[in-house]
Amino acid sequence: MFIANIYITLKEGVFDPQGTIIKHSLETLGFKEVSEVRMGKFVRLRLNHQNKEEAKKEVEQICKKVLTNPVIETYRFEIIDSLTF
Amino acid sequence: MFIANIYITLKEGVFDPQGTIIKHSLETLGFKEVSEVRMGKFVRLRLNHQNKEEAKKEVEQICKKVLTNPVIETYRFEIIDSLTF
Amino acid sequence: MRFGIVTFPGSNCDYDCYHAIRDILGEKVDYIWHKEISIKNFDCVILPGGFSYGDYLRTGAIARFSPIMQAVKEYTEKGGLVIGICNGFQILLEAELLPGAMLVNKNLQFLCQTVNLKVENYNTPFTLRCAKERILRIPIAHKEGNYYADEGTWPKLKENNQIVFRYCDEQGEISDEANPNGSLFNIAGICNEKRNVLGMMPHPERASEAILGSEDGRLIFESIREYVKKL
Amino acid sequence: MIKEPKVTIKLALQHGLTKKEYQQIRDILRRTPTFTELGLFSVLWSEHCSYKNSKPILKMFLIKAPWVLQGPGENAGIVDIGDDLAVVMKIESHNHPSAIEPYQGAATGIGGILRDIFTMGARPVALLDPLYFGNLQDPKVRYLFAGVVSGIGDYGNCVGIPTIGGCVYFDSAYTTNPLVNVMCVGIAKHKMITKGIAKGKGNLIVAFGNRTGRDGIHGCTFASEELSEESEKKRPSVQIGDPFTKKLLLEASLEMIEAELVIGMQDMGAAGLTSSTIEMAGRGKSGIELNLEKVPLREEGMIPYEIMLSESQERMVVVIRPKNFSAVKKICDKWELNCAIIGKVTDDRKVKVKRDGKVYAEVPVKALVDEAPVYQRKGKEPAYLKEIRNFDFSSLPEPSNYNEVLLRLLSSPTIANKEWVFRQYDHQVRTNTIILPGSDAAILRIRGTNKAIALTADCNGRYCYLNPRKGGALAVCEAARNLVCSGANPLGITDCLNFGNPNKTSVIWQFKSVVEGMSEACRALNIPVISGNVSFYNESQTHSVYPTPVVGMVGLIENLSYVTTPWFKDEGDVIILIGETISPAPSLSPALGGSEYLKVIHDLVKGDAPSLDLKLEKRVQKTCLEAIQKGIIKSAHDISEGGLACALAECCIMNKRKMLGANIDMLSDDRFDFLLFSELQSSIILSLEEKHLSLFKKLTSENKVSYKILGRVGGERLTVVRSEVGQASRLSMIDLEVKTLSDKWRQAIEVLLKG
Ligand SMILES: Nc1ncnc2c1ncn2[C@@H]1O[C@H](COP(=O)(O)OP(=O)(O)O)[C@@H](O)[C@H]1O
Ligand SMILES: [Mg+2]
Repeated sequence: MFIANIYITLKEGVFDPQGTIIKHSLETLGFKEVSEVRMGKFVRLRLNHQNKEEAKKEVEQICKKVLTNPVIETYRFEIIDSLTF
Repeated sequence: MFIANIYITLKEGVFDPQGTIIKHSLETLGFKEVSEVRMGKFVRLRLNHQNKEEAKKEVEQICKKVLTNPVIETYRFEIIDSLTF
Repeated sequence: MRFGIVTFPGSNCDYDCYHAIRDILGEKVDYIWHKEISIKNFDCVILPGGFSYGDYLRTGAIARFSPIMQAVKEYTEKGGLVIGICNGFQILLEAELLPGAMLVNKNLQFLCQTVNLKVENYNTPFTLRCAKERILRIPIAHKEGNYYADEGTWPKLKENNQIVFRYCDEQGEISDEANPNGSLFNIAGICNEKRNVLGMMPHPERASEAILGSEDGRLIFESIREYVKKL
Repeated sequence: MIKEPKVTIKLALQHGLTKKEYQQIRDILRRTPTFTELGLFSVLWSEHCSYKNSKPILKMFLIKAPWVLQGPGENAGIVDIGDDLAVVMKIESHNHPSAIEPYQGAATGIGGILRDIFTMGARPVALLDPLYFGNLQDPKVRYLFAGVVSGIGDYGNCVGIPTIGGCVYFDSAYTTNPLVNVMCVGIAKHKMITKGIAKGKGNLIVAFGNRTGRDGIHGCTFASEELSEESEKKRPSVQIGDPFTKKLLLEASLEMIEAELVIGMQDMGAAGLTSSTIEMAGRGKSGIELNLEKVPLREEGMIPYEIMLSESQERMVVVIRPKNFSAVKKICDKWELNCAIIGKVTDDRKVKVKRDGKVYAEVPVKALVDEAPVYQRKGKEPAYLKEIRNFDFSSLPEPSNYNEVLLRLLSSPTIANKEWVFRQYDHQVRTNTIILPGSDAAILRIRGTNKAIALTADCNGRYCYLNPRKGGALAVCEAARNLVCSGANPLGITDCLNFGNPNKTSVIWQFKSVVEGMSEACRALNIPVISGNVSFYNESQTHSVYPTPVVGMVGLIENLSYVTTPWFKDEGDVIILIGETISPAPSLSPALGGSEYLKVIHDLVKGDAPSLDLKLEKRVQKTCLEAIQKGIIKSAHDISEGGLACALAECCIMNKRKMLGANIDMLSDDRFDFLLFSELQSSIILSLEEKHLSLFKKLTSENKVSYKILGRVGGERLTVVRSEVGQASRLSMIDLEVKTLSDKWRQAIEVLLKG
């Protein structure tokens, strides 16, 4: 049993409306040291695989095919050997 | 200069409708080994701080006050010494 | 002629399109359930607005895997007319039947309001009845209508005249103020190179009767009809 | 699996039951209840489910009329609108969840109210959202306001039901305890109308929709407690909205009803499986037996107590004949929903909860639903009233610049245009909305007929604070007036009574007085209450909200040609005020108490609520509607917050695409500010063509309603000049470009939100 932690972010160069607005509100709230904010997604999968390599391959597929849109997003992930989700 | 990577997830025990629907579609698409999906947010901050401890304190504040609602969400973050965002 | 309207789980405007076509345009129309695997005897297929699969992952991201989408793809390859409205547009982007992607509106808010549209290409099956220089008033209702295309893509859109509608002001001027959602070049609708697939964020079915405040949207359905009848 | 604790008096108290109530339970059962039974009693006897503090008082309402098909007591009320169609409606509060998680709290509120409508066989066609917040200067309030609005929008938009109306008030009384009420309206064919009833021995109880988890256990007892810091720490009492599953549930439910598979249907809302099944058995005078091992679960190790009390969202219960199960299952499969037989209907009028054969609860249904305690609480007039009402208006300084006062009032967020709110709501989906938000009432056409319905929700809490009885009546009158101005004949009310802690004598007194006032107005105008909701405990450590009885109302427009809007239409039209005559000496009968003028310009909440004569109100509404039906009225707008001046300004600027000025001339020997800014009730501004004036005058004299010609529509400015009795000179009091008025009014909320 594995856990996959997947981090999805907007590609560099793609304008991030959410990040921009959060940055602005942080500024208004006095958090002046933040110079940039980017928003992304964090997806966690619990996998029944026995084999880590296979798990990795499948997660790669899932990211490519389903979880991200390559026009605007990139991803990275890690597979953790873990029982607790 | 530091980068903060912040991971926000729904608290354990809070039902995640988004994750549930995505799990269901993964199943339909033949990804049968995925037994649970939880959706969360991934936020990246670029910080101008000189001091890592201070950066940490500020990010803690930002998470608590702005980025999450402790009623339904939890977070964890890491501070990385980095120049590239 | 006969229109087909695809119903995905979470489609909302299928009903509105159905009404506009049957009761206002006076043409035949059927719903097509998303699990169908073929498209037969339709002159035009509509992918309606709404929130297919709740838009829980990204807009349109899950709907593109519905069985019907393979059939839609084949249908367009054979030259069939497909129009994606709002969520339908988003699905067409995700299914790569149209280039580019949608980002969240620049102010992060859902926007329900009537916009002015400039028709940039009258030479499509969807716009041939629009009078030159006439500004269309049609409502939008979306949170993710901020159209994006990368540098490898948008020059081609321009070159091929694939930009069909742009947000403008009442005088037809294209400006940042007239851009409700931050969309690239104020884009509100585009078509494919072959001109048989249109995606648009505004809802023509909401502007097809005087009682609803505008009849400009009907021009789009009437264009389709005229095009099909001439075939 | 957790071990069931031993049932003791202490545990009963922890469940919110009183000593006496616990004893009553033991007497009913003639034994100590099991843990599961204690759970059942505690939720069904809670205020939320039993209305134990409010029931005797609510009896005052008018609930009957020939067109009422279903009054209070079901999931929603129903009125007949002819053509074999009915309007189904209900309102609910989601105040407490929204206070701690504005986005999800408000979103799940919409979810809950939608279920109440479609379980009755109606297709939801509209949502409304009456909202009350503190001052927007406060960043926490801005956070709550923005979160609530986007939560309501995202949920309603996703399900595809237009949100077409509501109201928003801002006052520091609501700072820590905002009010988030949500109302849903549906349309049903008569034969589709379905009740929440379980009957017919041997029929199946089927659950469909989401699986059951440990969500919101005790959520509904939580809703009946005051907010404290403690409540934030409890197990998440707010859930994540799931509008997509709601949409599937809606379609599946209506499909089952359409296919005539359903005997009774009920949503699992507060108190989940417990209240849904037991209330159904109560209405059907039957019994039920549940087999909990059949309930689809989401979490491991759940005990019967938890399964019975879970408030997991998006679950439905339906009672069907055994032979229909396969058809029901097929519909659930189509919509990709779980579906399971979880029990059956019996005839012993008991609820029996079993799991794998073992009995966990066995209680007479009657004990749970009919024998819940009822309290006749004694109220006492609160002390603040005397002090606050005793106010001498003539001590107020008269403003030197009326233009400035008017602009400040138009930018008060309570008066300002609410487009920032409603543009975040899809108000056009289903293409029935023919008058969009931004009018006195929103209007939906009824397909297949030449009719329409008009909808509104109103309540000025400040009036109710100053004079609960009059305030209650005023809320009903204002809602009705908004409908009448739109060309509709009011048919029914759904009300949401938002109050403080009912254990306080002052709150009970306010509650009783408000209901009295509302009932008087209902009777005077003959508009029945068909459904509603009571929300107590709207207070925090420091203060309680204004008593706020929100009135949601539906009216029927018999003919599409009657549809009327508030904004001026054409140059040269005559502007008329009917109703409450503006006395040349308004300080004698001021309607200034509780006004925005007093609050915004003088920073005071004082005086009595505006005066109200129900007989006059009735005659004014009748005159207005008759004139509209005769086809002589171009625009109609009632006076509300901000008084005559603001109402006139709104008539000039509400139509963004065609703003028109007006020239007003008024006679007055008294304080002109009182005249312009008094919130006169029973007053409507009409505009019409001069040629119709004589017919109009005839109508007013037939109805014994006085009127006053105020001036004419035209130009690009709103001007108000004052003339004095016997004097030739005239003084310009207000002279502003409509563009200036419009900018202030349209931009105010956005400006405030920028902080
Ligand atoms: N929360 C809201 N949601 C949707 N529409 C709203 C909301 N608040 C106000 N509106 C709309 O704005 C318009 C003006 O509201 P309001 O000032 O309350 O009018 P009135 O004084 O006539 O009751 C109405 O059409 C109303 O439905
Ligand atoms: Mg009004």
